[in-house]
Amino acid sequence: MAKGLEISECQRFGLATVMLRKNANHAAVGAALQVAAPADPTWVASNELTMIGTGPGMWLALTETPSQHWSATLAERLAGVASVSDQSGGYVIFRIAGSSARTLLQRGAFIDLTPPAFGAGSVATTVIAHIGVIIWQIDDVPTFHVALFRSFAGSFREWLDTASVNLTF
Amino acid sequence: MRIPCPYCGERDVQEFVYRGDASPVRPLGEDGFYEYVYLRRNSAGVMREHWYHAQGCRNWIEVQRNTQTHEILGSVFARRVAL
Amino acid sequence: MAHFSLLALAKNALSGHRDWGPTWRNAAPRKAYDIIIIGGGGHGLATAYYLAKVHGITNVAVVEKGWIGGGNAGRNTTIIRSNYGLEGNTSFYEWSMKLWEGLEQDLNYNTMVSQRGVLNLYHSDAQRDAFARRGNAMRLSGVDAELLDVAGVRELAPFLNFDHARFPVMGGLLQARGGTARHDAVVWGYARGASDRGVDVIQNCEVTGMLRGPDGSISGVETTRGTIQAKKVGMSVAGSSSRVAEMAGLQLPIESHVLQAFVTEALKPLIPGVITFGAGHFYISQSDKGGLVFGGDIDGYNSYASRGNLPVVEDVCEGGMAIMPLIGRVRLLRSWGGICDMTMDGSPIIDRTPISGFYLNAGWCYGGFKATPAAGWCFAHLLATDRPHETAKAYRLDRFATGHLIDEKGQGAQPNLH
Amino acid sequence: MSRLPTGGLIDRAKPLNFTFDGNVYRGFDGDTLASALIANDVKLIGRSFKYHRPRGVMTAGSEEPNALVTLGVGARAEPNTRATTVSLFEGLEAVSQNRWPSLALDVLAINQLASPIFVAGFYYKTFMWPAKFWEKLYEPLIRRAAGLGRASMLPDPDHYDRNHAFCELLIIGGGPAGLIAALLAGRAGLRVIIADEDRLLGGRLLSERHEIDGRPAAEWARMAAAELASMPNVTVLTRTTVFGVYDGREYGAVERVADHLPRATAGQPRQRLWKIVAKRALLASGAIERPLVFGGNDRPGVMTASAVSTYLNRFGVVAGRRAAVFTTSDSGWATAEDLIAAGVEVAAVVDSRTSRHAAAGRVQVAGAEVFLGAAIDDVRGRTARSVDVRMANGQSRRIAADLVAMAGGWNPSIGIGSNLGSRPVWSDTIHSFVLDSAPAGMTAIGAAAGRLSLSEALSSGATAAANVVADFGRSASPTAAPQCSDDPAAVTPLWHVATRKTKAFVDFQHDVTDDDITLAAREGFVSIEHLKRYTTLGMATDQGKTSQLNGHALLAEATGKTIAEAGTILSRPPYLPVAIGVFAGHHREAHFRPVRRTASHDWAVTQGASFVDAGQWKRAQWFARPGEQSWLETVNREVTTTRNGVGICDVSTLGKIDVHGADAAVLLDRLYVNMFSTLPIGKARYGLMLREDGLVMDDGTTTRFEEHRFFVTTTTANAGKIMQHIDYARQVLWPDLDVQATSVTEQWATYAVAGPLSRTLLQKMLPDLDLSNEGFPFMAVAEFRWNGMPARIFRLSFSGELAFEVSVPANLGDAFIRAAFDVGHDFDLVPYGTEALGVMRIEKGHPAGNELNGQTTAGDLGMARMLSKKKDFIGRVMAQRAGLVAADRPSLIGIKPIDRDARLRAGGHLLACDAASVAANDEGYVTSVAFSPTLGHSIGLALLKRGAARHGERIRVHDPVRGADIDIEVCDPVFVDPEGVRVRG
Repeated sequence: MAKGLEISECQRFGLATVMLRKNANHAAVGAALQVAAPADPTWVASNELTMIGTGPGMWLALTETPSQHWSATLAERLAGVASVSDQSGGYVIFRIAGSSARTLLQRGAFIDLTPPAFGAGSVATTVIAHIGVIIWQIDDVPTFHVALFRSFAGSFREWLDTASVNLTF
Repeated sequence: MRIPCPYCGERDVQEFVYRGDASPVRPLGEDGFYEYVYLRRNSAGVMREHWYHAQGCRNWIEVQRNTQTHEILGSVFARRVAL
Repeated sequence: MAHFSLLALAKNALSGHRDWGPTWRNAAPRKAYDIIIIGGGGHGLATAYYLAKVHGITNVAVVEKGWIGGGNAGRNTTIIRSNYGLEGNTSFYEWSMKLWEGLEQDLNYNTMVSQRGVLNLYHSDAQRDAFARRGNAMRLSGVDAELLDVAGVRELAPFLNFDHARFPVMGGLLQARGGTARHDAVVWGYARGASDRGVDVIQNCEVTGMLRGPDGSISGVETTRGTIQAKKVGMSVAGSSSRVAEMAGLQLPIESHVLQAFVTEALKPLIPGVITFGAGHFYISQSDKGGLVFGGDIDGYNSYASRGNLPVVEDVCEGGMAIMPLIGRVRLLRSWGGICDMTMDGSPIIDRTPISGFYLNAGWCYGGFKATPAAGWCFAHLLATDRPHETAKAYRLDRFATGHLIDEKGQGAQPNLH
Repeated sequence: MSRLPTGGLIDRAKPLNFTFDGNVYRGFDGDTLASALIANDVKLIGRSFKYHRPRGVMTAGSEEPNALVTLGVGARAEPNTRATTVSLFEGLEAVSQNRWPSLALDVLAINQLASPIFVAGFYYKTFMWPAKFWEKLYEPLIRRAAGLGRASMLPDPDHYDRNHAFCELLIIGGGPAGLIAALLAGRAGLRVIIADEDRLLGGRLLSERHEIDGRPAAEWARMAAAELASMPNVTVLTRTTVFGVYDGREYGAVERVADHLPRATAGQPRQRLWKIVAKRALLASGAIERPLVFGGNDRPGVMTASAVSTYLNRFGVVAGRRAAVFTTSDSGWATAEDLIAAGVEVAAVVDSRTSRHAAAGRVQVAGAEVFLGAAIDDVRGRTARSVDVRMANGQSRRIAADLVAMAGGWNPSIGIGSNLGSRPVWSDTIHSFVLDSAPAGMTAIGAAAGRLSLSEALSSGATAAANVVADFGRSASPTAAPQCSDDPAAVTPLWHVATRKTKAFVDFQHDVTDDDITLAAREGFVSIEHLKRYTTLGMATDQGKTSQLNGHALLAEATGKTIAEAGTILSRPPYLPVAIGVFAGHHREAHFRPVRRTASHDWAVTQGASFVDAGQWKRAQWFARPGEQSWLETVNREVTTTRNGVGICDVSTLGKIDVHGADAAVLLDRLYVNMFSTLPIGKARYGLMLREDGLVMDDGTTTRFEEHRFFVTTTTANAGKIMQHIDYARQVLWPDLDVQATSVTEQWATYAVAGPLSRTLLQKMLPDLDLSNEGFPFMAVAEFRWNGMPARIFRLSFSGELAFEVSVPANLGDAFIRAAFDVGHDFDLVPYGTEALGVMRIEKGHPAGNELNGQTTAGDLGMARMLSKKKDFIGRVMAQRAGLVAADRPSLIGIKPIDRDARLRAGGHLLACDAASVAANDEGYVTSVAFSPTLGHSIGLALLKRGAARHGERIRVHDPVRGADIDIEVCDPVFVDPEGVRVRG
C-alpha cells in the first residue's frame, strides 16, 4: 500500500436510516436523540451516536457500540418523529486515512474533496467506480469513512487495490 | 453536465435519473390521462424537468434547464413545488 | 443528368473532370407546389424521389433550413438492418432492406450498401430466448435471422473478449443481410434522383410558419425565403419534429434527445460487420475508410444541442473495453451528437394529422437512417394517396390514445429508455 | 548526421537508441521521434492515405498529418502515432505504415497512376455493377487500401487511471500567454491548473530565439515553470492534452503518464483521464502555421517554417542542407534568419508579397536570393531536390533545395472554444478565424486569441489573468507583462498557387488536392460541410488542423464568396485523438461493472455453485455434485429433493423496501392494483403494480408488520426502479402523505426454505417459534430474534411447496445458512439455485421476468380480477384503453409437448398446426420453459391470442432459428398442485 495510506474496515457498528415523519422537524429528532440532526450534508456526534446527513430529513444514525436492540430502541425514541430502518447488516464501512487518502478518493469521486469544499464534518453521498458510497470526513489527518452496500464490498476492494497502487505516479 | 442538487450541491449528471417535463399533473378523475402520460413539453429553450438524485440524497428535484444550451438555471426539491 | 459509370469517369478524367455538373439543382423557391416536404434529409429527399418516381408527382419542393443531409442523415452511424421483433416493425424494416438492396442501381449512385452482417450479442438464457423470439418473428416475416451460440460468435468475431468478461458472451442473433451504407451518399443520391425528375431541392430555406386556408387546413409554409403555397405539406424533420409540428398547432408524443456517436482514427480492416453489445451499451462497425464507428445509449435528457457529455463517452468506451479490449490503444478521433425524436413507445409515426393538409413522418428515435428508403416510400404513398402504405400502417399517431403500442423494449412512456 | 554540434533543449549526455522499420538509430534525451529521425537524415516516414505518396515530417507538433508511425510492438503496438509528439526513449521501436511490401517500395503507390480517375468522390460514380460485386470485390479492395495503421488485435495490456479536479482557473496551454497568466493567478493565490501537451512548459518560447526580461525565452520559461511547480495552489500538468469542454464548465484532459518511459512500473497507468471542473478557463492553445498550397508541397523535405525553426532551435537538428523559404508572412523571414544563424545555406526566400521585408538585406548578405511578389509552384524530386520559383515577372527559376520551409500565416487553435457551439468569426487582421464568443467562463488569450506576436501574447495573458484574479476578489501583482523581443507576424494570405504541373495538396493525409476542391464545388458541394463530406477534407487523424482553412479558402474562391461567407466548421471533441482505453479506465473486461455478491456467496462457492448474472448480482444457478453429468441432472435433483424433502434457496437479491408512516397503506393502495389497506398486521399479500400507461410494472409480496409499518418486496431486476417509483409517488405525486420509504435490500439476507420437510427443519432451528399450520398459516409473517439479532419469517411460497422465507441481517447471512445445513444434515437438505427455482415457478405457473416484460397487461397474465374497482391506482385508467383490453390479446397459457420427449424452447412462436409459417398466422410466443422432473417432460408458459379460452387445443411451436417445429397442447399454466394443497399444508 502507498505511503501515507491506511485502509481498514470497521467491524462492529449499528447503522439505521432515519427519515423524518410528515409534520415533524429536525429539532424533534435532535431532542429525541440528544444529538443534533444536521439539516445539511454534515455529521454530528454525541453520546455514542453519530447522525450523518444523507438527504433532507434523512440521516444515517451510527453507533460503534450497538446493543442487540439498538435499532428497536432508536425507533422507540423516535416514535412519531421519524421512521427507522435498521441497516446494520446492509453496509460495510471502510476507514481510509493518511496523507494520501484524499488523493485516492479524489480519483474515484467526482466531487471536490479538498478544503474548504470538504473537510472534517462533511458528508457526501456519491459514486465511486459505479458503486454508491457515503463518504464522511472524520478528522484532518485526514481520515475518511466510506460506507457502501455490503454486496459491493468485493468490487470496491478491487478498485481500492488498483487505485492505491498507482497513487505515487 | 453538473446538476445542482438542493441538498447535495453540484453533482455530475450521471448521479441522476431523468424523467423529463415536470409540468404534467396527474389527473384526478378519468380524463386527461392520455395527455398526462404521452404529451410532454419538448421545448427548445428553458424547461422545468424532474430529475431523481438516485446516487445521492434520493430526492426528486425540479431543474430549470435550457435544452438548447444545457445551461441550468436552478433547482428545487420537487416536493416543495408540489406543496 | 450525366449517367455515372466507370466509363463516364474515365472519359471525364481525360478532360480533367471539367464537364461534371451539379449533383442536384440548387433550386430557388417557386410560389406554389403540389406538395412541400419540410426537411432535406434522407427521409425528405427519399419521399420526394418516390413521389416523382412511383407516383409521378413532380411539382414538389423539398425545403431545407441548412444544407441537405445536415441533420441526422449526416450524423448517424450508418447501420441498416431489419432485425425487429414486433408486428408493425418487422415488415416495414424488411421493405426498407429490400429497397436498400437495389438502391444503387435504382439511383445510379453508389451509396455503398454493404451487407456485412449485424450481430447482436447475448449473455444470458433470458436474452437468448428474447433474441429467439425476435429471430423467429423475423423469419416469419421472411427476414433472415440466425441464432448463434458462442462458437458461432467466435468464428465471426474471434477478437471479442470471451474469457475475461463481466458478462460473458453466450451467443448472438445475426442478420447477415444487415450492414451499413454511406449515409451522405444516400442523401446525395436521392437529391440527384429527385432533382433530375423535376423536384426542387431548396437549401438555406427555413420554415418559420404555416399558411392556413379559410377552413383551417394547412395551405403552405412561410419561410426565410418567402411564402410558398402547397396543397399538402409533409414534415420530415428529425430533431425538429416538435418545433415544426407546433407551428401547425400540433403537440406530438415526442421528446428530443441527444445521441452521441464516435469514430476512431483509420485502421486497416478489423471488424467484419456490425457488432452490438447491448449489455454494455455499445455497438461498433468499421467504415470503408477504416475508422471504427461506434456508439451507445442516448445521453438521456431532452436536448436540442447536438452534443452530449462525458459520462456517456465513458460509458460507451467502458462497454467497448468490456467486450473488445483490443481497442484500448485505438484513438477516438471525433465525436458528435444528433437529436433523436424519441416517441413514447420507441416506434415512429407516419400518418395524417388532425390538421387537414399536414402530414407527419416523425419519431424515428435513434433508428431513422435504416428506415430511409421505406420511410420515403411510405410517406410518399401517404402524401400521394392519403392512405397509409400497407407496411407502415401500424405507425399511427393515435396509437398512444388507443393503446395499440409498438414497444419493442417494453419500457413504456419513458422515451429515454427506448 | 544533421545534428548541429551545439544548442537545443536536448541532453547530449544521454544518447538513446531506437529503431525505425528495424534500422537502429541514435537520438538524445529531449528528442521527439521526429527530431531524432531528421537528425539521422530519415526523410521518408510514411505513405499517404489514398495515393500512397511518400511523405516525411511536415510539422513539429500535434497537428502533424504525415509522419504517422506505429509505435511499439505486439499488444502494445499503437498505430497512427505522430512522430512529432513522441518523446524518444531508450529502445523505442517504430515502424512505418500504410505501405506494402516496404516504405520505399509501396505497390499501392500505383494508385497515383490512376489518380486522374481517383478524384474526389469517384467511388460514388462507379463500382455499382454487378450489384453483388460490392461486398465481394470492390469494397474489400477499398477497405484494404484504406486505413492507415493496423490494430494489434490483442487486448491492451496497459492500465488507465482517472482523476477528478476542481479549480478556480484552468489554463489550457503553457506557452507565453498561458505561463504569464498562471504566474499571475498563482501568485494571487488562485487554485490554478495549467496543462500543456508538451513535456515542457514554454510552447513557442522553446522553439524561437526570443528574449524575455533580458533572458533567453527558453530560460524564462524554465524559471516560470519552476516557480509554478513551487506553488501549492497550482497544479502543473505536462504531457497533458485538454481535449474538450463539456457542459457545466467541465473539461476533459488526458495525461500521458508513462508513454515516454521504456517500461511502465508495475501498477503505473499508461495514461490518465482528468475530469476538471473549472470556474474559469483561459484558452492559451496557441496557433498552428498554415502550409501553402502549391505543386509538390507534400514532398518529403517540405515543412512548415515554424517546424524548421523548432527543429533547429529546440532540437539542434537541421532538416536539410540547402533551404528555400516560401512565405506570405513575416514569420517566414524569422525562419530564414534561424537557418542562417545555424549555418545552413538558404538558397532563396520567396515572398508572395511585394514589399521588402526588413530582414531581406540580412539574408541576401548571407547568400540567399530574395524573390518578392513570387511563388514556388513546384517542388521536384522524390524527396525535395529543387523548387521552381515563379517570379513576379512571370518567368520561372529552378533552384536547388532539399528543404522547403512554407509560412502561410497562422490559425489560432480555437477548437476547444467552439466545442459548445460558439461560431468562430473571420478576422481580416490575421486572416483566420477567431473566437467571437467563448463558452461560459472561458477566454482565449495569446495566439489562440489572434495575438500572434510575443509581446501581444504576453500582455493578453497578463490582462486576462488580472481580470480573473479580480473576479475572485483578489489582487494580482505585478499585473504587467514582462519586456520581450518582438516579432510582428503580419500576413498577406496566398491561398493557392495555381499549377498544372504537379498535385498541390490541401489535406495532406487524405490526399485532397486543389483540384478536388474545385471539382466538389463544380458538382454542387458548395456548403463547407458538403465539401468536407464529399472530399474528406479535414477528416483525417489531424482533423484538418493544417488543411481546413486552406480548403475553405479554395472553396470560397471557387464559389465567388469570401471566406467569412463560406464559414467554417465547428470543432468537436476530442481536440486531439484520445485512446479509448483512457475513457474506460478501470472499467474494462471483468471490471466493466461491479459485482454484487449475496451474504452467502462464499458459502455457495464451497458448495460447488455455478453462478448466473442477474443484473449486477451473481446468483447461484445450481449446485452440481460430483458425478452429475449435466446441469439438467443437477437441477432435476434439486427440484425433486425440494419437492419431496426440503431445499433452501438464497433469494436475497429481491428488492426490499420499508414503507413507513401514517399514510403508508394509502400510498400502497395507489401503487398496487389490489388493496393493502385491508391487509391485517402480521400478514403478507401478493401485489401487482402497473405503470401509469396500464401495463404491468412489477410484482411481489408486501407485509404489514405494524399499522404504519409495511415491507415491500420487488423483483430482483426492478429493485432500483421501484424504489425510484415509490419516491416519485411520495415526493411528487402525493407529497401530502406521511410516508417514508427506504431500500433495505442489502439489510436482509433472505432464504426460501421449501418442501414438505421445511417446517420440521425450521422448527428444529427455531424452536421458540410456533410454525404449525394453525399458529403460522399461509401468508403469515413474524418477527423474531436469531442469535439475538432481529430476524423475520414469512410463510410464502414461490415453489408451490410448503415453504417459508427467513430473513436475517445480511452480516449474519453466512452464519444462518451454515446453521441451516448443520441442522439440515438430518433432512437431506439441498441448496437449490435459480434454475430449480425457475423450474418450480413454471410448474406452478407463476409469471416472472419473461412474462413481466413490459408488454403485458394484468389481463394478459390472468390477473385482471386483481384490479380493484374500489379505489384509484396508478395505471388504472390507461389499462382500459381498447388496445389493452382487446379480446385477441395474447394471454398466459401452459404448454406441453404432444411428444413428451420433445424439448420446448422459449422464444418459439405459436401457430396453428396446419398454418403456413408467415407472420399473419403468428398467434403468440413461448415465454418460459423448463424440464419438469415432477411431470417427467418439458413444460412451458406462453402468451397466446385468446389463450385462456383455448385450453386443450393442439397447436405448434415454430422455432426456425433453432430447429424443427414442435406440436403442443395448450393447458392451464398451473402444472403442479393447481388446488394449492401443498402450500397450505
